[in-house]
Amino acid sequence: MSAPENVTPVIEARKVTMQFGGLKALSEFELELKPRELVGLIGPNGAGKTTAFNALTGVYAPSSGDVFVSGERVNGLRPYVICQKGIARTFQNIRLFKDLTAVDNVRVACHHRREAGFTAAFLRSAAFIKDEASITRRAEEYLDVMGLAHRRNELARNLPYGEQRRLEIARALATGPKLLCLDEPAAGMNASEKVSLLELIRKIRDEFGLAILIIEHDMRVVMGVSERLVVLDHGVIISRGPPEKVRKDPKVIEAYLGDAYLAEKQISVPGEGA
Amino acid sequence: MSESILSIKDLQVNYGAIEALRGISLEVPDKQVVALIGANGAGKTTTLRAVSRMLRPVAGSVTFQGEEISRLQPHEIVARGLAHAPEGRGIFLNLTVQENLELGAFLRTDKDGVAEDMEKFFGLFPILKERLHQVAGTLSGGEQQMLAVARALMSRPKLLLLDEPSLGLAPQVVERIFQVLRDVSAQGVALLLVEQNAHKALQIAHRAYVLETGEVVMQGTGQELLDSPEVRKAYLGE
Amino acid sequence: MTEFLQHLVNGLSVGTIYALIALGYTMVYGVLKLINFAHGDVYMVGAFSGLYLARGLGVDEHPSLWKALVVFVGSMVICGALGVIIERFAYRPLRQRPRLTALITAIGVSFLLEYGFQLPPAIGSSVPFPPGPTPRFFPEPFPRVDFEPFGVHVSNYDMVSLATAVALMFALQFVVYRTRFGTAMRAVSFDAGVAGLMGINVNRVIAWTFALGSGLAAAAALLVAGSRPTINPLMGLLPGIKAFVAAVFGGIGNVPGAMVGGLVLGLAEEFVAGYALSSYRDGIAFAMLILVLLVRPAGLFGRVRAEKV
Amino acid sequence: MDTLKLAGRSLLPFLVALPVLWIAEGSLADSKSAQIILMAAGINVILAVSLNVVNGFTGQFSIGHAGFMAVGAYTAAKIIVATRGLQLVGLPPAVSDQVLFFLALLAGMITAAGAGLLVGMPSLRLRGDYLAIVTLGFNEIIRVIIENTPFLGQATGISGLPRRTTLVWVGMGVVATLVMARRLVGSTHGRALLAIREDEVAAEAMGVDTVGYKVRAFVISSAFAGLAGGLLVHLIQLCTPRSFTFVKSIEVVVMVVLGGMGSVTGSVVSALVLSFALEGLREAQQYRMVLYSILLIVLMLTRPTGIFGTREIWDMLPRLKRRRAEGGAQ
Amino acid sequence: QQKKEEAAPAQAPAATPQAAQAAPAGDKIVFGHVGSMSGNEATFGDSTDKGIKLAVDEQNKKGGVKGKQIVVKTLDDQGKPEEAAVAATRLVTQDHATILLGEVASSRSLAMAPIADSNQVPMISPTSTNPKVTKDGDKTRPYVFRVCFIDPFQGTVMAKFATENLKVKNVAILRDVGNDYSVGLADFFAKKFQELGGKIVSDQSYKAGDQDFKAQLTAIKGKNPQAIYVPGYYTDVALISRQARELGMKQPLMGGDGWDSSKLYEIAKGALDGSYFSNHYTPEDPSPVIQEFVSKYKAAYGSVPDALATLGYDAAKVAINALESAKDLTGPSIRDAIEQTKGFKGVSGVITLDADHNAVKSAVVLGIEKNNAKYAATVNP
Ligand SMILES: Nc1ncnc2c1ncn2[C@@H]1O[C@H](COP(=O)(O)OP(=O)(O)OP(=O)(O)O)[C@@H](O)[C@H]1O
Ligand SMILES: Nc1ncnc2c1ncn2[C@@H]1O[C@H](COP(=O)(O)OP(=O)(O)OP(=O)(O)O)[C@@H](O)[C@H]1O
Ligand SMILES: [Mg+2]
Ligand SMILES: [Mg+2]
Repeated sequence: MSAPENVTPVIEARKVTMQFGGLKALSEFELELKPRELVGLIGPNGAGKTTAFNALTGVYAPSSGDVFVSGERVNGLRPYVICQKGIARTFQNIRLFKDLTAVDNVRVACHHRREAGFTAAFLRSAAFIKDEASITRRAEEYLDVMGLAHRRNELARNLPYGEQRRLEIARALATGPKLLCLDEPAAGMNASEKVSLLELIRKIRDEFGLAILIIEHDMRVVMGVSERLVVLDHGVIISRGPPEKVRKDPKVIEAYLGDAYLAEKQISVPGEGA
Repeated sequence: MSESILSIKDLQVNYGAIEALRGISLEVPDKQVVALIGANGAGKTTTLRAVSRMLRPVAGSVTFQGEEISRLQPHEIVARGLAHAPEGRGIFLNLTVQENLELGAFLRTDKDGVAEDMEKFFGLFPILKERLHQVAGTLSGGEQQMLAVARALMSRPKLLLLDEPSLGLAPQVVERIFQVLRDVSAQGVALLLVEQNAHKALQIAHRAYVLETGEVVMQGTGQELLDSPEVRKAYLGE
Repeated sequence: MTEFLQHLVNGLSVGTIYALIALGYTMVYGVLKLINFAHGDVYMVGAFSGLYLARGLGVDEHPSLWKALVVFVGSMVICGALGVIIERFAYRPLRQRPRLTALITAIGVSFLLEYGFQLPPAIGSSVPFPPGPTPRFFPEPFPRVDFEPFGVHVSNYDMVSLATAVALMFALQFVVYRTRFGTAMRAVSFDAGVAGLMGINVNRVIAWTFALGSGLAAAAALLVAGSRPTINPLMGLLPGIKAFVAAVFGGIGNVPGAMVGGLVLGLAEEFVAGYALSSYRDGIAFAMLILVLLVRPAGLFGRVRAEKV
Repeated sequence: MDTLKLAGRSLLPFLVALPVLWIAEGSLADSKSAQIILMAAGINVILAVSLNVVNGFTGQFSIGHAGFMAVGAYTAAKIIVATRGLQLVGLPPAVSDQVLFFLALLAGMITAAGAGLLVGMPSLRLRGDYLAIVTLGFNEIIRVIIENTPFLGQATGISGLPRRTTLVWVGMGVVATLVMARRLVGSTHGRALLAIREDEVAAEAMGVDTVGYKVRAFVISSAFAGLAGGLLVHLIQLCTPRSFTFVKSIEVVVMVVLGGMGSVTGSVVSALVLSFALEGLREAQQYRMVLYSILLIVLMLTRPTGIFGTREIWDMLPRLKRRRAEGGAQ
Repeated sequence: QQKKEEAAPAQAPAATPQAAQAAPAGDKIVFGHVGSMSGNEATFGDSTDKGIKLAVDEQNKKGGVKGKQIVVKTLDDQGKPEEAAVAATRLVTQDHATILLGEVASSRSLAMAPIADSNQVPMISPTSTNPKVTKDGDKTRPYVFRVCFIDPFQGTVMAKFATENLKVKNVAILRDVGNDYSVGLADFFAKKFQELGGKIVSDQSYKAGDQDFKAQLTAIKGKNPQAIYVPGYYTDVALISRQARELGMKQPLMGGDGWDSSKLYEIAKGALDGSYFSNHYTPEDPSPVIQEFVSKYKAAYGSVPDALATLGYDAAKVAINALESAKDLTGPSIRDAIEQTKGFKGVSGVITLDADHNAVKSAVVLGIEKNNAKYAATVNP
């Protein structure tokens, strides 16, 4: 592992189980991310990857097991609290605030880091004005990082798909997270767009010093960017480790990659990684 | 070139002030696979939606089997043998998997044939059989995509419009989907395929078009485009 | 004991009214996710078309079964047609729009019917059209018979209404869940655009749903007006609201929910009025409904579907 | 110095509005009907804009606004009745009356806000039509309580109230409501509300306490409904449950939707248009509401997103818009 | 200290500019009618308006008042108090109405009264029976009058009748909680009835527009009263009576003038036989005023007048009478003239206005037999 052993992990999942009626979508899920780690979560469709995200971010309260954020137990807390503790995410199906502008989408996420209170907004106190200015400045920075500065005042719904994806990441970053969870960020992009997304994800990690957990089906992306992989199947972890190892794990090939995949594709990854 | 089952001429679509399609023309030869590739926002989805009349074009004509269909209602177009698996899957999340599949065969009257087809698709997508009576809303992303493709095929279309069928699918399933598409095409169904996975799409395509900001900028056989340096750079990430 | 039973019967009888109206409400809602505010007024139109037909046929003087049938079917058809017209001109143009937009045209249509029927008479003499604001007497479509088992008064109208409501509930449930049309309805309800791609004629499904829902309103109106024979242009307002409450309470869009919601509301009102304070009736009935909703936030039969993200 | 600036910023709109309103009132002194029509319309503006905070900004569906109006109205009316003949020490009678009226309105706002909190806390977990039923139910419960409470005058209500509401008072109320609404949307808190409207799950995931914010929106909105109630009853000098039925609530919903959900100026314009249209049609008697309903339908069909959609009036005027954009870029 | 500005104009009538404003412009006299022409209570506003217009037409045919023709200007208030206030203001200041007529319901009249006072335009309410309408605190409102008796009187009438004529001891009440008229009558009835030694065994409520009253009736039935007092409008009473009979209740119902409409009998279909209600007059009364009015009304509108139409007619008549005797057409003079109304022979009885501006007149009690109202008794104030 890349991070030193004694650092408190940003997130820890211990025996997290999610039960939907008779379906155990996730069972005894274990995960630990140290600061600045970049981990990939892969597995066949319906393996429980998104469910794992939901359990970590408070969308669902785990049926059993514990989730710790920076050592603090957060089971059953509302998502906004967990978010404020430093976990941010994007969604598999884009969930932007469609009728707000790009900059407002990001500003919403800066919301919980404001300083002035509720009444200040009505009085327009100096603290409030300072607050707003700093929120706006920060939001613009995030837009800039994601290459969306020129879209500042466009409604989110009018952005092309790829930019919506990036805007969602910018929004998640604006919550000031220690861990960023990306649910299939490259879906719907073509190969070239994926390459630039890859670079972007690395840049985010380096610039903001975050841990990143990424779900992705495109092996070029996920193998290229992740330091470690966790593989889920039917809600159970079937393999974990560095990409080179996981890629060759027969269980993973059988359940997920398929033989054809190996035969057909030379996995070439641009940049460092491979 | 064999006879076209679908031909689009000078199709224009606007969203309010946005010109999404600025007069594109393309042909889908009968029983062949045509791929439509392009960057995000190029207008691929819009093209498919205009063909199946989910939205109304400003100008241009769409001819299906020699008949002008751009004035028909979506259900009338379906009745003529055109199916559309829309972007975002368009699964009825409130209905069960079975009901979704039955809706795919809404206009069919041959009960036995329907049941037979259903079994056939369970062979291709076993997970659907497992989830048959589950509400589709609880399916994972990939399961929903499989359902969408299976459902579109349930109408036994002559032409199938597919909007990013491999989106969000595990590599193994992507393989399977493309295999299915090959099989389907081999059985004589024409395909108009929109894909971000350009590599795979061009491999199975007889013909392909490249769309950029609402215009066709390049066309040729699948292989021609695969070999084209511009395409390789812009869409294959090389 | 007799008094309790009598309250029970009364409560069921009132609840049946709400249920009958709520069934149509919930149907339309189920497909369009539209609070058809005008539903109560279609109910009112149902009563008036019944009145015109009954007067035209002379039901007052010479009642007979076939006349009653003509009145029933006739007003259901009239209301069905009215529903289709309303849908075509007031709701369809707004189908792609946010739900609340159509709610406003629905309110507009509701006002139009209410106040339109209140206009001074223009044509006809004995029962002119529009009927104007004065209440009118509604002739019994079939003769009333009162029973008195155990000292409890029940009329054949109550029984017919309840039986009709229950039968309709089962019939609707069957239609929605067991027929092609029902599957189509549910598909349209979820996503009309994609439903079209399945070969479903979306406009027709919606039009038929409206026709069905409005026809049901007419049937309800005749059963109610037959036993509570005063009708006026604003008669739909309160039952409309109550039926809306009943439908939501049962879980809006849910057919048995509308039925049970209606009955529960009727019984709640009855027992509050009968045993507690009748002047607090609406308040207490609402308070109870609110409490139940706080425990079951999607109504009695509605399932809170955790949104899959 | 800072507090001075702060006071300046928070009071500026009122200081500007006051002389304007005085002049307006003075110039309309001869036309009482114009005054009362304007006041009634102004009260509708307060109602529509405040309901827009819940229905438009936050995307919730409340149809019980008249209930909160009643709470504010009865509180204010009771206070005015109780302080009849009371003169605040050191103040001339006319001034004393005005101060008392102000305090009564304030008290009305506070109790209405309290009612908003009471209703909002448990019920805002409900969505869409379920919330609608609860708010409608609350409206009915308030009515029933009033009708059964002799202290509140039952069905007759409280009559013989002094006429305290003037054009200036209504005008200040409107300004206060507008300032509240504009400053709210223009703040990070307002954006939190809009985020809830757009996508509750995403808003929550982005650190917005959705329940907390919904309750806050509800409380603020209720407070201003209470203000409108207080103004109304001291305009017509009568406080009866008939002024606060669910029909009134629905009228306000109509104004909000017609103006455009979330558009403050839209609410203002539609409240004015509908109020004046109804007034203009008054002589049509029986045909009045028929024409009004046709107007509603036609307006909605021709402008399906409401008069201004979610935008504000200045977004619609291209030149103004450009200037603002330039200003914003600096 | 209190009520400075409200009372001020009344004390210095001639000096204020409003006095001049109230004078009619041109050669027409405007009667401003505020009525519920649409909405829940449209039927009441409609009847009243017809009554008023009949009286005015008659007068105009006779040449009008002081050589001027009268125009009736009706403004709709949809049955809402706040609208009534606006409508009254408009009539007074914009249309320069000489006199205000209306409203049917006290809740709206209460909203009009301050406007009449502060603008010095006399207002005559045809049917608002709440005592507060002509009162401002303990003082009588100078410009507000009515031609009907008030709740305390009517409630008393029925209480007396029940005790003395019907000899009943136990009575149940079923009132319309949302209607001040109904609540007022019920309260005053109960008070008097108990004073006379009777007992109220059950006091139930309903809401106008309800379709079903069986819950309340069943509860009442359990108490087995000798009669039921239902002071509501005919729109609801007809159904109440039917449902009472359906529950096997045979007790007589009793009510007030809100019952008076031919619709009552049309809908009740005999269910009310044996019941009694207090009213302003009896249609059997051979007095030419009444018979003439009924036939004229029928000729004009094709229907039998109800109490609201009758009182609307009387209100307009009282106004015309005052205009004729007033020394000029300014508000204060007309006000003084109205105040002098004594022994005026209206359709609804002989009207004398007392110090509180209420009509002092006798009430009749009508019994319903064979679905028809028959004179039963006269009760004097
Ligand atoms: N709310 C829910 N109710 C019932 N079942 C659910 C729910 N959410 C998820 N599931 C089930 O849990 C399983 C895991 O779903 P999940 O969305 O986590 O898959 P995934 O790994 O993200 O797949 P994909 O790669 O296709 O997105 C699926 O079989 C799904 O049907
Ligand atoms: N509902 C809409 N309203 C406004 N603009 C739209 C709408 N839908 C699409 N557009 C715009 O039309 C253009 C074409 O969009 P389209 O969805 O057809 O692209 P696409 O090629 O399918 O892209 P993707 O690969 O992202 O699916 C884009 O610029 C997009 O922003
Ligand atoms: Mg997933
Ligand atoms: Mg697309």
